[in-house]
Amino acid sequence: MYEAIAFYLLAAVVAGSAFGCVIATNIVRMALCLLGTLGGVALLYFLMAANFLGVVQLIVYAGGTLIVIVFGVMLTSRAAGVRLRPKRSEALAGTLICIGLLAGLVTLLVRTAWPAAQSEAQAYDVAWLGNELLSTYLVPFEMVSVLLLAVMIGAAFLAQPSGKDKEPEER
Amino acid sequence: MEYGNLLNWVIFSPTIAAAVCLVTPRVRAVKIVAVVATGITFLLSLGLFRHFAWWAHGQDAQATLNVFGAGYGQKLYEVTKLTWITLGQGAGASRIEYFVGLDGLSFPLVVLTTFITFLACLASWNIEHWKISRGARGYFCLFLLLETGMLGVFCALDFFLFYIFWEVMLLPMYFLIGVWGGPRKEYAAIKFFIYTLAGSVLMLIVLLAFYFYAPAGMRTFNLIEMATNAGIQEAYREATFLGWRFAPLMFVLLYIGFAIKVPVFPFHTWLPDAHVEAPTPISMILAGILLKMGAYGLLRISYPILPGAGEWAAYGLAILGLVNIIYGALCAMAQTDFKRLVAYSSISHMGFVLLGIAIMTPAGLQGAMFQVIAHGISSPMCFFLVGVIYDRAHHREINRFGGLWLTMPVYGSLATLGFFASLGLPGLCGFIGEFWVLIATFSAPQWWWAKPFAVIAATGVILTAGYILWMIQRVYLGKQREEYAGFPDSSAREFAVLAPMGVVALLLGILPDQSLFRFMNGTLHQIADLFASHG
Amino acid sequence: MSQLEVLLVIGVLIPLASFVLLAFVGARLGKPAAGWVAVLAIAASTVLATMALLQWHGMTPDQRLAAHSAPLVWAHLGAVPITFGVNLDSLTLIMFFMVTFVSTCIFVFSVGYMAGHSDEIDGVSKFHRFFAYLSLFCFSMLLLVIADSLLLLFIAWELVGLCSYLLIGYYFHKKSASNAAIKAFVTNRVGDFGFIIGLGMVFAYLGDLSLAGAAQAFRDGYAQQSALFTQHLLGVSLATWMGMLLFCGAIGKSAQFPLHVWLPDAMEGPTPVSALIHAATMVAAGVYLTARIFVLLTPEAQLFVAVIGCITLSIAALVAIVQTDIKRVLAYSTISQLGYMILGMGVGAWIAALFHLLTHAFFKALMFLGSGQVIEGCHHEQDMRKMGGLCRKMPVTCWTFLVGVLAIAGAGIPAAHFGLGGYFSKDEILAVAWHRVYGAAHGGHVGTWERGNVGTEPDTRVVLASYAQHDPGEQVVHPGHLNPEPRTLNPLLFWIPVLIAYVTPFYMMRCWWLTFMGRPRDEHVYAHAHESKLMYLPLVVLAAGTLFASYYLFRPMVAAAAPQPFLTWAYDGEAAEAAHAQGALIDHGAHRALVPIVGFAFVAGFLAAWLLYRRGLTLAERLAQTLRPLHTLLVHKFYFDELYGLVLVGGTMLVKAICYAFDKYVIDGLVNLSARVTERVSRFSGVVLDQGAVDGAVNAVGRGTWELGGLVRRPQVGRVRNYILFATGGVAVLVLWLVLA
Amino acid sequence: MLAIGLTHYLVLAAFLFCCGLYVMATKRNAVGILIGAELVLNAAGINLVAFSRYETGLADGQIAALFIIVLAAAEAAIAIAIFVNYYRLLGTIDPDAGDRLRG
Repeated sequence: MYEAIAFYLLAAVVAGSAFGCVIATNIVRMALCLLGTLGGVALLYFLMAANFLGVVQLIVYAGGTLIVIVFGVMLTSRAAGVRLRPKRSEALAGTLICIGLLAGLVTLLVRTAWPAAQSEAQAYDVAWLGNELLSTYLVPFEMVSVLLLAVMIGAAFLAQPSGKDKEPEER
Repeated sequence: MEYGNLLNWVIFSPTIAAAVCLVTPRVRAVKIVAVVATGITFLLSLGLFRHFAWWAHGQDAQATLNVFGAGYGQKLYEVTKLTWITLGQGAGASRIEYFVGLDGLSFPLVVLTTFITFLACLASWNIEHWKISRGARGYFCLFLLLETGMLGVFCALDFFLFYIFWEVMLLPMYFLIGVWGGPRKEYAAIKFFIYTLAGSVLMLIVLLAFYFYAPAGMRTFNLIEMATNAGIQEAYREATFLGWRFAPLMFVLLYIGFAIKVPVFPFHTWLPDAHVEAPTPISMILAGILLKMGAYGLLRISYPILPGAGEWAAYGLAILGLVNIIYGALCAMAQTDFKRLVAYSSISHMGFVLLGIAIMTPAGLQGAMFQVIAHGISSPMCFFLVGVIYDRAHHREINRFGGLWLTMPVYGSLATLGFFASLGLPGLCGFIGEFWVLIATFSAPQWWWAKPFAVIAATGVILTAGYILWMIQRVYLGKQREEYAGFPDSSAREFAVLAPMGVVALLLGILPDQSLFRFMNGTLHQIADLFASHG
Repeated sequence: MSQLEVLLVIGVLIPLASFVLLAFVGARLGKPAAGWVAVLAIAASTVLATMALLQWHGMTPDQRLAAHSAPLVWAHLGAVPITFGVNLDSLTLIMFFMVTFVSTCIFVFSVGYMAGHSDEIDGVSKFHRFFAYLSLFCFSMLLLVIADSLLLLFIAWELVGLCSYLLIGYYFHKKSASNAAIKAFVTNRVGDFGFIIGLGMVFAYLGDLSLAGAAQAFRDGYAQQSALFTQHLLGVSLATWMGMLLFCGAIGKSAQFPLHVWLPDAMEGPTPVSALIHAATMVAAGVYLTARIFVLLTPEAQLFVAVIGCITLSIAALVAIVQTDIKRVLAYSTISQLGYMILGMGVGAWIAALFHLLTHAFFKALMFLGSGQVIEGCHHEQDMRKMGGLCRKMPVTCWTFLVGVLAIAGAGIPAAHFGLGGYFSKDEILAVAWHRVYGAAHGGHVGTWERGNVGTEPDTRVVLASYAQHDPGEQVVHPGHLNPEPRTLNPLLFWIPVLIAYVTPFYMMRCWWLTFMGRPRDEHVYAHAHESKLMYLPLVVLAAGTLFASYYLFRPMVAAAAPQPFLTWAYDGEAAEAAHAQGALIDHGAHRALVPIVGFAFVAGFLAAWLLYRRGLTLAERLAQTLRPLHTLLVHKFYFDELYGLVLVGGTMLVKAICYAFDKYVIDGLVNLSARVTERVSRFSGVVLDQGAVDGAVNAVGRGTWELGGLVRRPQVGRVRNYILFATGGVAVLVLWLVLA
Repeated sequence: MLAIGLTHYLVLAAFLFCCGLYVMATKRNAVGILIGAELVLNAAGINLVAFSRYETGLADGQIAALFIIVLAAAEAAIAIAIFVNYYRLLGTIDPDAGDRLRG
């Protein structure tokens, strides 16, 4: 019962702020709406007993990614104020396609008979997750860490001033 | 077989150095790394002397037996034998091996290679002043890789491995000529590449044929095994290939492959072009070492494995040797480009090697191998001598020089030494090889044609004197010319490159036995025994 | 090594050390010092040579035999060891002494000569180089003398050739000098070509390159009638070929016909060099070689040697008559005298030829140094037509030169058994020739003596004689040359040398008279003429040697070393007695017969020269006018240079041009053609086949694709957003299709 | 309706997904596209966790979601870096301006 109430509340928040993203024309507002969505999704994770994931969602997404996006907005701020509205034809086509897709998806989802849950909901604790991560999923874990390293270097490289101002590497 | 790792260090320390060069920041540091690496490789290769302790043998037959073993391939030093690829399964499986080792045939060539490469590396020191001086790092990396390739060819005792090293050596050479060469470098590089590649394709065919024509269960790429296993020898003798007798056909294919490298008469035209366009140190290596691979291949692969075919072909091969001697000398006489002249003289000198090998007697093999080493010393010296004045005058027209001995007395004296060594003056290295080959040819009992051929080959002696002295007259003698009056004498670096070669040339000429013969005679006699025993 | 051998080896190595020293620090030593270093070195060698000579003199035959030590193994040819050692006999010792002694004189002379001579070329001093080369030469020459192996001899042979090349080309800023140097080296190489093949034959048939071993094998081969003696090529036995080919080396080095052309040109070198190398020592090495290989020469080969010598001596003497350059006269006279020596070798006068070699070394060095003095004194004027009357300005040179002229002319008093060196040595050669032509045929073959008790020499190379080593009663094997029969020689080989014996005094007197006597013909030259003190000292020493040393020192030493069979053809005095003691054949008749034939040839020659030139050149020029064609022929030296230039040099140049053209256009052309063809084929297959047929089809497809692409391209607006929209649309369609399915 | 099951979550995620797609397709601001992508990724995350919760009961879904979060962060960092360069190069943030590669 409570779960249902909580779900609907959170779903409203998530869906609402996502729709806010859709209708907003100002980029800053879109970012704000995104914050709502992300927070809502984090709470949904708690609701699904994925506590650790919820925390990570909050910290990394809401705390990290969003900050990055806001920074991006600010760095390109001269253009931020300019309202770049989509063409009407595009908006129309987008709307039609998306609604069509949503309709199709929902139909499929509802129509599908999902098998019953195999196990009861249980609160997966962090220790268990950590064990899994460092045993069964060790290789992907390491790959991801390498990826992060590459991203870090890549981002730093991309962000540095362009070629012509560079020091010549060698004669 | 005595196992050991020293040879691996010798072969691969240039590779390690090449990797170090890649991450070395400045050109000067790269040069230092390269010189030090080639120097260390040279010193390491000197360590190989301990197996051939010359003070222990030479006169005494028992001592010689101890050092060289009782038969071909029975006593190898610094052997590494690792399975690389296994073909087939179970008992019938044969292996491609990483099999390197040293005997009297390869040992002098390994030391020669490290020695000349070291000096050539020193000769590259002024790379900044070349017309194409960019990418010095790449130059030295390729240079060091080239050294690994060359050493590998001389040490490999597995045909497959031999082939791999042969190709490894080819590519760096292509780039070294094609990138850092003279005005027609692309033409020269492509000519070199296509010629050599054609040769290695033929070698590949033979490689496969050798493998598949061996009786099942005995299939191998082991060169020693192929030469000494009676079953394999029997199979090669009897087999036919598309209606042709197997051995002669393979011999011819293999011979063409090696002949291109030597180079033998109709396949020689890549050589003058490659030499002329290549930068000086590369010419040194080309003449000093690469040409020797053809001769080495004949002695390591063609003749021990197919001795019967060698006898079958002796007449033709001796004729080719003669043509090389005479024709090369005549062409050299016609040259006005200094470097081209030296290049053609190489063709002439390698003719003696071919002749010495073709007659298949121990004396002939001795002479041929001595000529190989002697030419490996004298021709890089000549090329460097040409390079020295090219650096100053920026042209190589013989007729535009004159009086350089007056302008550069030290250089002039060294040049005289180098060119007289090439001319075959007694007391210098060139003489021994030519003399041994001539006398061996003359006294080879089994060929009716040997005596007239020796007479014809001896005319090369006159022609050689002619073109070398004529060249010396036009370049070094005569009145001093004003445009060259300001030339500085040879620098300390140039002296450091020339003097060791001069000293070795003298040493080889005066004490041929102590300096060379006793390190290889044992193996050469074993190879000659193979000829005798095949029946 | 025995003490004697050590002495000799050190004597050889000292000049080498001097060479090394001068090569490295010579420039720092400076002008006179470098020269004195070289003088000191060669003087030390001379002292050692003298010591060795004295020691040898005091030894019994057994001690001499014991003084030999086993040679050292140098290398292996195949499985045959090549050994080098010291060839210890009295010929070696006396040659060694002669070379060092003459060298010392010439070195001293050179110090004065080169100091006066401008040795700076374009500001670069080469003084020390001169002495370095000279030292190297002495080393090589001494090595040649002591060599006991044909190969070591050949090595030294080439090294003296190198020194000759370097010294002829000493003034290499002059084109003529470097040309002469090349000519000398290449001509010698032509001779060496034969020599090498000869060595090949020695190795192939005799299996040993050492002199003693080869001789031994030769004898054994003869006894067993091996292939060398039974096989023939062009009607000549292989043994003969071997001898002739080995002799080819001597033809080159001793400037014999037809390779004599280089020696006159070699006078481009400094005069001391001409004296040392191109008169006294190196050119005589050919004779020395012939002496050493004498035991390998068959009668036919000996005849060949004799004919070559005969041709050479006559050609050179005739040409010498018309030369005007003082050094060239001497050069041609050298060739002519070498011809005499070779002739002597050919007719079997082994001792006489070597005796002549030694005396010739002294008097020819003397005359060359005298000419050097003249040239130096006259400021490099070499033309005798501009000289004359120099006797007053340079008396010492003049009279010492006259000693040389008398010696070469063979002046002596026949009845009194007194004369200068040339008198004995040349007459002895002629006497042997006379015997071979007209001598009384009597028995008394050498065959009766036995090995071991003959001569004073250890029997190392004296092997041929033992052909006759069999039981006394048996039929003697007669290879012919062991015991050359009298009356077997063509008379021309006697009469031509006799004729030339008249010509020699003529041209030598002409040379001396034109230079020193008469009236000065060029006031300028005469005014400047002067004599240098340092330089005439060696002249005096050499003149003394010419006067006194020859007969009493050289002759016995040479005779003691002779291979036994040829003692039969040695005449005169002690040698005859020695030979007699050994049971050899003596023909006193030969010497007596010669007295009226050539005994006074020198008087006739001198007289003719004096008559013709006593009033200067006018008479001679008139004579030349009368004999115009002959004169022209002689002035052009029988056109040998022109002939060789045209045929050999021109021929080689033509062949080389053809060869290179062949290389460039045919072989390389083929290579490039094949590349071109490959390219063409690929282009044909590329353009015609591919583009026409295959590509036609492919292009049709391609064009269709292109057109289609043009259509499809429309939506490709390059906007990311639109792509997303399209993708989304696609997904939507898929989903809806799923839903509806 | 009151018993919250898998379908609920999936429908919500589908909505979120469609919103994200729409944003990506129509916003004429590069950062907007990024925001759309974040929405799409969140939808995927919800799906994964929901499947893990209601179907498998294993950790794999959560782990995958975790990686998605990490990837999203990485993607954002790179994307912003690219956009900053893009802006510097073209002076605008309009993705339509970057059509140089257009055929």
